[in-house]
Amino acid sequence: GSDSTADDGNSGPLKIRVAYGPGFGSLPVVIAAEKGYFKANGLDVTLTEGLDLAAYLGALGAQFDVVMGLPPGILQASGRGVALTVISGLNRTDAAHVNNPVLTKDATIKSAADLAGKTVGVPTLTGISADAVRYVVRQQTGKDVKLVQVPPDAMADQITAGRIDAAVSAIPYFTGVESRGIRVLDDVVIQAVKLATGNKDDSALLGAFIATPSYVDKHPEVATAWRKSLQQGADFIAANEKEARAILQQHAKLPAAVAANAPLPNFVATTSAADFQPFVTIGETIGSLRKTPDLGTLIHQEK
Amino acid sequence: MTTAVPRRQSRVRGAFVFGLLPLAVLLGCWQFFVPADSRAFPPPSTWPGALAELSAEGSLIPAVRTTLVTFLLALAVATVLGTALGMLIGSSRRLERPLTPVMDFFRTLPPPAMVPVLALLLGTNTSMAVTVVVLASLWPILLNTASERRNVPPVRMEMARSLGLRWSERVFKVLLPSLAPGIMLGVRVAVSIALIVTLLVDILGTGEGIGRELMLGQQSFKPATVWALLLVIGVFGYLLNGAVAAAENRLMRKWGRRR
Amino acid sequence: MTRTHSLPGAANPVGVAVVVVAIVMWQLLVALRILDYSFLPSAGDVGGALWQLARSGELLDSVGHTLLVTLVASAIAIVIGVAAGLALGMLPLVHTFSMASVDFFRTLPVTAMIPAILLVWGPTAEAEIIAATYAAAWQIVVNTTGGVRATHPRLLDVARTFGLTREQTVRKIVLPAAMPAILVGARLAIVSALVVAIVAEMLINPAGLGWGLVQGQQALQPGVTWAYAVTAGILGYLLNAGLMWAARRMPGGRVPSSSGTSAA
Amino acid sequence: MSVELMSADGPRQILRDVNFTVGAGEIVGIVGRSGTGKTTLLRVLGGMVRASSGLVELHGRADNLPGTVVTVFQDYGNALLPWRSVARNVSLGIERGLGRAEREQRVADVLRLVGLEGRSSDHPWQLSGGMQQRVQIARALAVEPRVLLMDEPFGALDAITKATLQDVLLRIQAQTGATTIFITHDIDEAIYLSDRVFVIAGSPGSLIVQEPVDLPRPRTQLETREHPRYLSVRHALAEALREETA
Amino acid sequence: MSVELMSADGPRQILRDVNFTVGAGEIVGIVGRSGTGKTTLLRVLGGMVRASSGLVELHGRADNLPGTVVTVFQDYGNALLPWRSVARNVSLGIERGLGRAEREQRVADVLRLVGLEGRSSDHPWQLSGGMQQRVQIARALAVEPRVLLMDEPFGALDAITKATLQDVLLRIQAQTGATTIFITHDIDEAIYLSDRVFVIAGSPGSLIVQEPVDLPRPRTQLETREHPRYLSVRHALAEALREETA
Ligand SMILES: Nc1ncnc2c1ncn2[C@@H]1O[C@H](COP(=O)(O)OP(=O)(O)OP(=O)(O)O)[C@@H](O)[C@H]1O
Ligand SMILES: Nc1ncnc2c1ncn2[C@@H]1O[C@H](COP(=O)(O)OP(=O)(O)OP(=O)(O)O)[C@@H](O)[C@H]1O
Ligand SMILES: [Mg+2]
Ligand SMILES: [Mg+2]
Repeated sequence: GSDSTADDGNSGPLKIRVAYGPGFGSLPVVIAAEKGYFKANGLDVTLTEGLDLAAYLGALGAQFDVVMGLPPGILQASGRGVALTVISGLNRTDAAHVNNPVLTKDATIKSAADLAGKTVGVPTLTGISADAVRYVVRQQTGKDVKLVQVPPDAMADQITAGRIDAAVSAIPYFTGVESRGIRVLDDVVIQAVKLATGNKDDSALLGAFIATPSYVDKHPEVATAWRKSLQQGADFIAANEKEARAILQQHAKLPAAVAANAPLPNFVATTSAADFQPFVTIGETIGSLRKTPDLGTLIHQEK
Repeated sequence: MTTAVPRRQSRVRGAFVFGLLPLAVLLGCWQFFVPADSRAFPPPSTWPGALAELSAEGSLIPAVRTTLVTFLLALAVATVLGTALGMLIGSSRRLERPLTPVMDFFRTLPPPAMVPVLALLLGTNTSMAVTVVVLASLWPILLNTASERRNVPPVRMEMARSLGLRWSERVFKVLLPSLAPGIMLGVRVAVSIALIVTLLVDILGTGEGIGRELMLGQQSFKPATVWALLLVIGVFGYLLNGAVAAAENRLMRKWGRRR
Repeated sequence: MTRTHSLPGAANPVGVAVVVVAIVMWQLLVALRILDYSFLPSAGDVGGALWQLARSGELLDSVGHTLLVTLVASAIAIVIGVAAGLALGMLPLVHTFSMASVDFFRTLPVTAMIPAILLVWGPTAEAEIIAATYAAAWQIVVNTTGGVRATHPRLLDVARTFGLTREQTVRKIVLPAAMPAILVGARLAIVSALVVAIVAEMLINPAGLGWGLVQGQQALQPGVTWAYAVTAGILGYLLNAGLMWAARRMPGGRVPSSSGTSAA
Repeated sequence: MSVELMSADGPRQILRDVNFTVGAGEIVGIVGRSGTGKTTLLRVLGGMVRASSGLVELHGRADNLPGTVVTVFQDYGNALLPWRSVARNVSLGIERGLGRAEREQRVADVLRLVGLEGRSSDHPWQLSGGMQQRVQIARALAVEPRVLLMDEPFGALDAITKATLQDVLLRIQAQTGATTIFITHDIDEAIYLSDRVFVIAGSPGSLIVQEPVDLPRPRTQLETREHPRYLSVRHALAEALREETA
Repeated sequence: MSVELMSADGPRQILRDVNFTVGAGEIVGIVGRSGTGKTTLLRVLGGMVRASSGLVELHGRADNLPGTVVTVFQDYGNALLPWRSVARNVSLGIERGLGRAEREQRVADVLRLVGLEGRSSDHPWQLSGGMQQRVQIARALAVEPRVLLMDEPFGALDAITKATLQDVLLRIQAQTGATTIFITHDIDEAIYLSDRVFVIAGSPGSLIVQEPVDLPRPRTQLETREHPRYLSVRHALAEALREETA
């Protein structure tokens, strides 16, 4: 594919179409666009923001060149034979960067394991949080948990109204819920990853970007440039948190208090097969992953 | 309109089967012209397998049951409520004018936006699901009934009053049968809306039922499952509408309205 | 007894009063903490958010986008739907060989097809229009078919005796006779188009009211979310009123107020 | 009493200062040109239209007991229920109160009276115009009303059926003593049946003549019409109707 | 020609072996008891019902040119378009071909003929029964048909309006030479208007009498009815109708 690079390479930056989900997690993308990192790295990026990541993944290679994905979804798609390559990571959760805590008012619930038999709200029925809760409960109690889809912003209300026993929240929706008498428990995804790796790992990849292998073959520079841009974005956030938060506030139209105080995830643009291994274990255990993809070829290797 | 009665009957039955011709043609073209490894449009021959897989997991039957219960309950409530309200609104300008803006407003609230609110107020249970579905599928029945009500010849109601029929008799013996064609039309439209919204509530609200399987299929990249489920839903809609259409046909024949 | 049927949409003080009462009730329920949810803001908060959005011009942009999509989709749906409904209602052969398929296709949830639509048309306004048109057209098809088939046989005798051509019969007899049913279909269709456009905006094409709703959610600003939802409702009402207004002004297409005869 | 209805250009007065009293058991025929307000008058009497001034009293009461005043409508096409068979259309007014057997008997009886005994399971749209009108008459007779209002009841019938039904009406009325008010365009019919004939004329319509018909009862189609008083009443009515036109 | 229609219990023969020829410009009145198939016959002639055996030819052709054969229906209540004003109902058949001014002129003319000149902007449900029927007649006259079929056209009208419209019909027919076939329950009307009177009788109905009425034209309400031939025709027809009952 070096000939095709020559095509576009001479005539300015490469046009790529990217789709991603909105929110705190994708801040580096916003920053990279805002600060011109994409352009500086030779990419002319058209961004599409939207909720249905699965639909975006389905349109990969047709309507989009690069899309955001969450590890369980990426593994499932790959296992189903969708040709894809992970070209970058995005954000991570760890003890210092709690992303998906369990919220509850129920005094009997002390940890995720106590959710057995309870009704638990999750942002989407197939996402990371759903898989994690189900896995933790299954591993620790052998029982099941009833999951219902609740928009994250309505979780606190649903708990208060007694409609659900607990919920798995996400940044920034658990900011300030303590004032309403809701307890914020541990991050259930970290817990699941710990269980899945026998406590070897206590941090998890939350988001990544993928492209089709043929696209990466044709434009080998894209993966590198994309990763570099995101890393620059992450670095900028680390160095200029205030400004980054201001940009986020501007972009997502957040109230000042939320933008200033909500915790930020840990942004890391690189990733490896090891990041996906816990999710393979989780997926296989709870039955959401039927065919295990080849992790060796899943991650883009720079040639 | 003369000797058509026996033919009419067979026409109805014929329509029930032959009416699937366009669908069959579409599926045939799909099977033969879309590449077998298409990611978004897997050929129909792969669908039964996907369905069998789902059924083997034991999730198909309970899902169908959940969806059916919500759907049928909601459709029944919507029919009764829509008919009653439509009758009121259609018979009185004094009621119609003040209610129209509110109704048009609520009609437009997208069900996905209603689900969280009603989940808050009612909980994520069947009654919430039924409420959402009723709120979405009520309108065709209500509007069609109201429109039909305005078209009932005044002589007919005067006749009923003149014969000394009681209020309940006037409603059940004269008014309701007069409105039946409109109600039927409304139900036919409502059936599909109710089914679609039931699936939506499966996803957003109760997290059970065919809607959930559909979304799981979609999010875990099993397009064959998705299309197979759509086929199941479509067939269900087709059977249900066939039943409504048969009832409607019988009715219209009695009315002497069918050509 | 007057049977002149003036349609809603004209100045309607009572209707407005009911809306005002509803808003006041809402405000009271929240103020008295009977409804005490952060997710359910008070009418005042929503009004404030609405005002903010209006001032910044965001509201106008969103409304403009969604309105355009809805109008285009509704117009296409009405044209296609009425034509198909006439064919299904008047031609027994067409009815026999496709009504069951119509019943099949119109039960398919658009939301499930949105990914497929995205794949073909991309995250664009066209994709939204396609989805909205798909959802809206069926309602008109079914209502038109029903209305046409319920036309009183004597009216068709009249058409025949005056030697009206097929086209004239449709235009002068069948369409006006079915008009009440078609109008109901159109009212349902416009709302469907609007709702599906909003859902498509939430899922695949970030623009318009749907995306505004999502952003409100993402931004922990229920006021904004509700401001967009309320705007959607108002838009629905106005679209309806506009439709009825247009129907009354259609050339030669006075909405029949009574299919029956004189009470005289 | 006066009546106004809405028309394209504002309210239009239909009836002006129509005042009369009908005795219990009396038969009154109303004649008058097309559009003078005869149907409207009957609608006021039947409680279907409110008079803009004045009131209607039945036995000194302003409200009707259900089933006591029954109307046979001019527009039979819309007054029958298309989804009910002939028999079930006729039984509509007597389904409450009456036992099943008695009801079926009564339906069979009135259908025989109007000559439709063989058609009880047909639907209205399978009947000829005249038959539909007869179904309507049978339905009214079935409830045995105290006051019977009829709008051109025999207009759609041939001479023989008409004569038969006229005599049926007279016989039943003599049995039940029902007060009967009917509209007709046939002066002969009006005289043959009535105790008094009213002429409505003008626009807005007013009651210009209340002609007593003091012919002996029981009446017969042949003898009554040859009675000298018959001819003089006929003359007076024809005069009144003609004058109005001139 | 014979006709069968479906009833509750299988096909029922309505008309049997009805055969006749009507000359161009002729006026034929059809009389007969209620339910003998007169309306059905007219529907066959108007092409609304297909005969189960036999055929209808117009000037030697089996298919009608549009607008040449026009029917006035018995149930005026269902035959008028409720969403159109009186004037627009009347113009229904002449909206093609005719210029706007000429059309409006013609509508005004026929409305004047039937005495409804002031009601052109009203809607059908604002009219009395007789007025609605007149609108239907005006609508048929407006197209100036070559064959005019009328089902009890003057049944809902009072004597004076009826006489007026009868003369209007005769005058127009004389001008246009339209072949006219009408159903009536009024023997006098049948004779006064027709060149021949048909009697349909029995069940299934058959054509039992075709009585020529060789009265001179133009006819007038007073003179014609005193003509000796008038009385003899009337006698013959009354006989035929009575016999059938016996
Ligand atoms: N609903 C209505 N709205 C307005 N005007 C009406 C209405 N009903 C009747 N009219 C008018 O009232 C007048 C009297 O009508 P009505 O039906 O009482 O006449 P009628 O004497 O019964 O005539 P006919 O013998 O032709 O039936 C007519 O001019 C008619 O147009
Ligand atoms: N659509 C139909 N289906 C079945 N039978 C019918 C239908 N229309 C009419 N008939 C029957 O055909 C016979 C003749 O009806 P038709 O209407 O021709 O009578 P008619 O001579 O016009 O009577 P009238 O003077 O009462 O109007 C009747 O017995 C009637 O019940
Ligand atoms: Mg009248
Ligand atoms: Mg007839």
